[in-house]
Amino acid sequence: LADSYAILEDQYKKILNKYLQEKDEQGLYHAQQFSKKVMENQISPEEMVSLHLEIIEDLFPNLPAGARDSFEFLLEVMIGYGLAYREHQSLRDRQKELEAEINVAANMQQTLLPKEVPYIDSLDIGVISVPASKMSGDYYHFVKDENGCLGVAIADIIGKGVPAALCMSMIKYAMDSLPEQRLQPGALLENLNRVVEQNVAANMFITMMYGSYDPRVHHFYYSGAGHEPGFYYNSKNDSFEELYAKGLVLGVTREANFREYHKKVEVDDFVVLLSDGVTECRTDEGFIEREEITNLIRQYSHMPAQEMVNNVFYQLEKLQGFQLRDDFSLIIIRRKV
Amino acid sequence: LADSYAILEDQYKKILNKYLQEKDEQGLYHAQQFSKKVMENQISPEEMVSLHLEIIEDLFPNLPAGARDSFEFLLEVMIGYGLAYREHQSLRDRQKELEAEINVAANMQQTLLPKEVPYIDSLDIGVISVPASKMSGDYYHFVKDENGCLGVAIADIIGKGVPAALCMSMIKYAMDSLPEQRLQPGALLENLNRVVEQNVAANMFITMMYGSYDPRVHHFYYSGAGHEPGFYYNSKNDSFEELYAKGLVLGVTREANFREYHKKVEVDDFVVLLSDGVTECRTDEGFIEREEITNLIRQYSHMPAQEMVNNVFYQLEKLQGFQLRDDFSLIIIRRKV
Amino acid sequence: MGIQSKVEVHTEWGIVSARQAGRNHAKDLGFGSVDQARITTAISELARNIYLYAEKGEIIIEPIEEVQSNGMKRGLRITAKDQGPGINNIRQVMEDGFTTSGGLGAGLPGVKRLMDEFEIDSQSGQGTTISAIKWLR
Amino acid sequence: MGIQSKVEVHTEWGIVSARQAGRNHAKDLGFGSVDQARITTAISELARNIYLYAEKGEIIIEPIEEVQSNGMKRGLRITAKDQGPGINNIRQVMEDGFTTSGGLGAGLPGVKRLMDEFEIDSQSGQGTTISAIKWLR
Amino acid sequence: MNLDIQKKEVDNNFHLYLTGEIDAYTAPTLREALVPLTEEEGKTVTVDLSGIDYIDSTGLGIFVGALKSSHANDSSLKLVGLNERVYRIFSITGLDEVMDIDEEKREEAKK
Ligand SMILES: [Mn+2]
Ligand SMILES: [Mn+2]
Ligand SMILES: [Mn+2]
Ligand SMILES: [Mn+2]
Repeated sequence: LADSYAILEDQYKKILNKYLQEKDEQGLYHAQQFSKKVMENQISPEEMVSLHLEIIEDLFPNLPAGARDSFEFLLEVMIGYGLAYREHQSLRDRQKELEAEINVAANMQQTLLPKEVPYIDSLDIGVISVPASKMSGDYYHFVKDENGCLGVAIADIIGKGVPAALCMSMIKYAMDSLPEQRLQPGALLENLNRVVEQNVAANMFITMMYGSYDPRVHHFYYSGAGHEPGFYYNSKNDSFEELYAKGLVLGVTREANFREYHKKVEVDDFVVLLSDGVTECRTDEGFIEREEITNLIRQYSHMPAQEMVNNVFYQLEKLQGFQLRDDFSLIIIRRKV
Repeated sequence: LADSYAILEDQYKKILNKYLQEKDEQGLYHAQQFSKKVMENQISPEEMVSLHLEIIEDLFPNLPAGARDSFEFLLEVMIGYGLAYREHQSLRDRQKELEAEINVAANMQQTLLPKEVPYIDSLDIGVISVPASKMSGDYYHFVKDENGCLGVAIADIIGKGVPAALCMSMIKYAMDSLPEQRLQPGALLENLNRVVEQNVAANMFITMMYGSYDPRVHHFYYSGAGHEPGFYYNSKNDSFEELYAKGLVLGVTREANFREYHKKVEVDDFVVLLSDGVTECRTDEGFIEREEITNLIRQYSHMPAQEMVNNVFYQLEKLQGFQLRDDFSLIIIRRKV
Repeated sequence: MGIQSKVEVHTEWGIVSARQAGRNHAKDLGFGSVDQARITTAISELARNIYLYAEKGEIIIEPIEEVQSNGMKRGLRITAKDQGPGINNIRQVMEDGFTTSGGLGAGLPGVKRLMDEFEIDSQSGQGTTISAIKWLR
Repeated sequence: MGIQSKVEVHTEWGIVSARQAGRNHAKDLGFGSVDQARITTAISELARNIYLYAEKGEIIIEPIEEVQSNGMKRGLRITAKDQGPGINNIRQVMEDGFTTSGGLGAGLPGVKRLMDEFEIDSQSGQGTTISAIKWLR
Repeated sequence: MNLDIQKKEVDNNFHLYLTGEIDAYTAPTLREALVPLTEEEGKTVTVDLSGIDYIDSTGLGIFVGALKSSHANDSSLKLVGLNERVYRIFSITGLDEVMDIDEEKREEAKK
């Protein structure tokens, strides 16, 4: 590096001299290009000032002594900028490392989500879940039990990013370790609530909706823990109604009870489960109305469920200028026959 | 801000003038203090150079014209440093945001570790676990069963930082959901291995040592899954021996068997469990030898277990210039009577 | 108001001419020497991007005015246009600290910082238009 | 070799005296003006820390030599000692970008950057000793 | 630290020669070079580690991933030339029992 400093000094002398003779824009262009070069060589700003001073002392032997001294003074001030400059280099390296780390973690998190949607003859299922930043605090889960019933969960951890992601992994493992026999939605939430209550900090909580679809009789049983209401689409009337299940969010009290609701699903009707990232979509003009969401869903209701959720997501992402403010999850379960 | 620029200009003029008259160290000290002030006011380095130039043009009206022009040239070079400087400010803000997020997550993670060391009459237990960065990929766990036996686990997730932390939380919940009856170390690891194998990516694994101390007979039973060997300290001979339990790391194969080892613990002897962050401590002179670790432990062996681990950590942290390269966990269990 | 300058950029000489035109306008409008250097650096970066990635294009420099409640605001607008390959991922290009070319702080985020307003329009395969304004204080 | 200087720091004057002593030694040893300014700034920061957080302490400045395969390496060692409250969490204090006092890049990480070698020993309630070396190139 | 990777194809089988350190920074490069080779059915991938003096757990993870991939794709993975320090890590982690390590040298010794 000492070597390259001498080379840079020499180059600077040449371009500065040329500029002093010709005083043209080309000279200043060289100065700017030189600036990039010294920075690539990690020369600090105070070194740059010192280099400049050495050269002009050479070029102007009768520089007033005070002017010369004034640059000692300036050099002292520039040391501070030099520190900021070097801190910048190290911060930038650290930031790159951190981003790489979070990318790895985000990939790991993807493996916590179901790899595929379970196949059930009479149902058409679509799901999309997109984090606002790299890591997600939304979670969803499907399970098909020995009776052919479909269990479906959608959950939203308060906040987003790394802390929400950490908590999300807890929900996943807690669900994995639930007793084998299929639980009713209400009992399942009661069980989960105990795990969450024991394991999260006082200011954390999780909202969740759990449903169980019995394709033998086409009944949908569901319970909610403070989760954003979903929708039920009635195809005969082409109308939406709210799918709301009252219940306390998980993690607040040790014991909580969750009422079980129930809905008979007709052919061509569908159930919509979502996280508040879908409904609390904020545009420049303010929050979007829930009615706008249902209009959007209706617009794509002739499509297969997966295409429906993809299209709704794309439209809502675009509305927000491709910058999600919250994790976004949307599930549609349609009765085909 | 325009206002404060004028004030700063005025101050700079004053301290520079004073320096040119008295040319003493105090003046340069003022220059350094001034440097902090301009940076607090977000003045860029090129503005600083320009400010300096304006003032000396004022002070030295017969500065050679070329010298003056040369500073136009320098200014052009300094613009590049100005950009780096401002990028630094924005990067620092973003980094602070990210760090804040990770701090929250790190606090959450702390709640996954045991809140206190279990109290057992005849034992003196010390434990320290410090992440290399904010989040840890090391995990430890204590449990006291109905017979008064102490179960102790120490685990290291491959890698460190956020991804390791995410995986660490899995181990915690997996251990929480193990069947109630106390398992033998080997059987426990076999159980855990199945959970890990199902839930981690192909290139992830976890090393673990699990031990069970029976204070009624002072036997220590232990099994290992590819974990860094610990030590057994024999106080009569003042000697250390390795506490190694051969076994495959968790998460590589679906089925794995773990041999159970056993050690009779005498009065004043102690068991040392650690993660490789303790032994793979890397200094400027290369890796530390395991013997240096035992020497260090011996040096503090007259102290209570908690003070021992604290002191060993402090010394090893210092050796590495207070920059841990890996998560560091150290547990000492001493038989008192 | 004022007369706009248009400079074709397809050689390094074009970069220098664009800088020169920008500096002249900036001086005429009454920008101080630091701001002159900033505007010129911004032009330089934009022109260099054209030269390196689009082969040719143009830089337009024009004094502008905006009526405000308390009088008239004056400034300089720089527009860089090309028919080059365009930018695939604008979000990424505008991210701090990740320019591959140039030193710390360079690239388009640097241009944005040097100026007061910044707008970019580009689609892969359809060329790029960047416009930036510096207001006189 | 050389004579060491010891400066008591318990007023702002002490900071200036320590700087002066450091600058003299640095000049005598043949450090260039940038390195002189860096060494002085490092001393200044260390002395200011003593003044602000420990009320009093001392700065020792001593020329040092180290025999190397290809001759003698010369340098300057700065040691700052105090019996103040000590540093609770050294790792945190040594972290970049998070000094609460001072501007960007300041604080102990700044001192570490200004010098070639850096060592710190401090425990809560037991005072602090910091030693840093700059080698002549 | 850097990792240098040389690839050779001999008799339709792959040989990788590694020099340097395998850690969190160099591991991704190794994964890109190694894992695709293990995805080719029936081939043997021999990794020569004689130029490696340090490997950390992230590096080990790459070999674990490659091992799983070779099981899934019916290829085989062999490690040769491990120095003592590197071998110790494979041994402590129990990986020496599930991986084919230094087979060539042992066979040479038999002759
Ligand atoms: Mn959330
Ligand atoms: Mn949400
Ligand atoms: Mn680890
Ligand atoms: Mn480790």
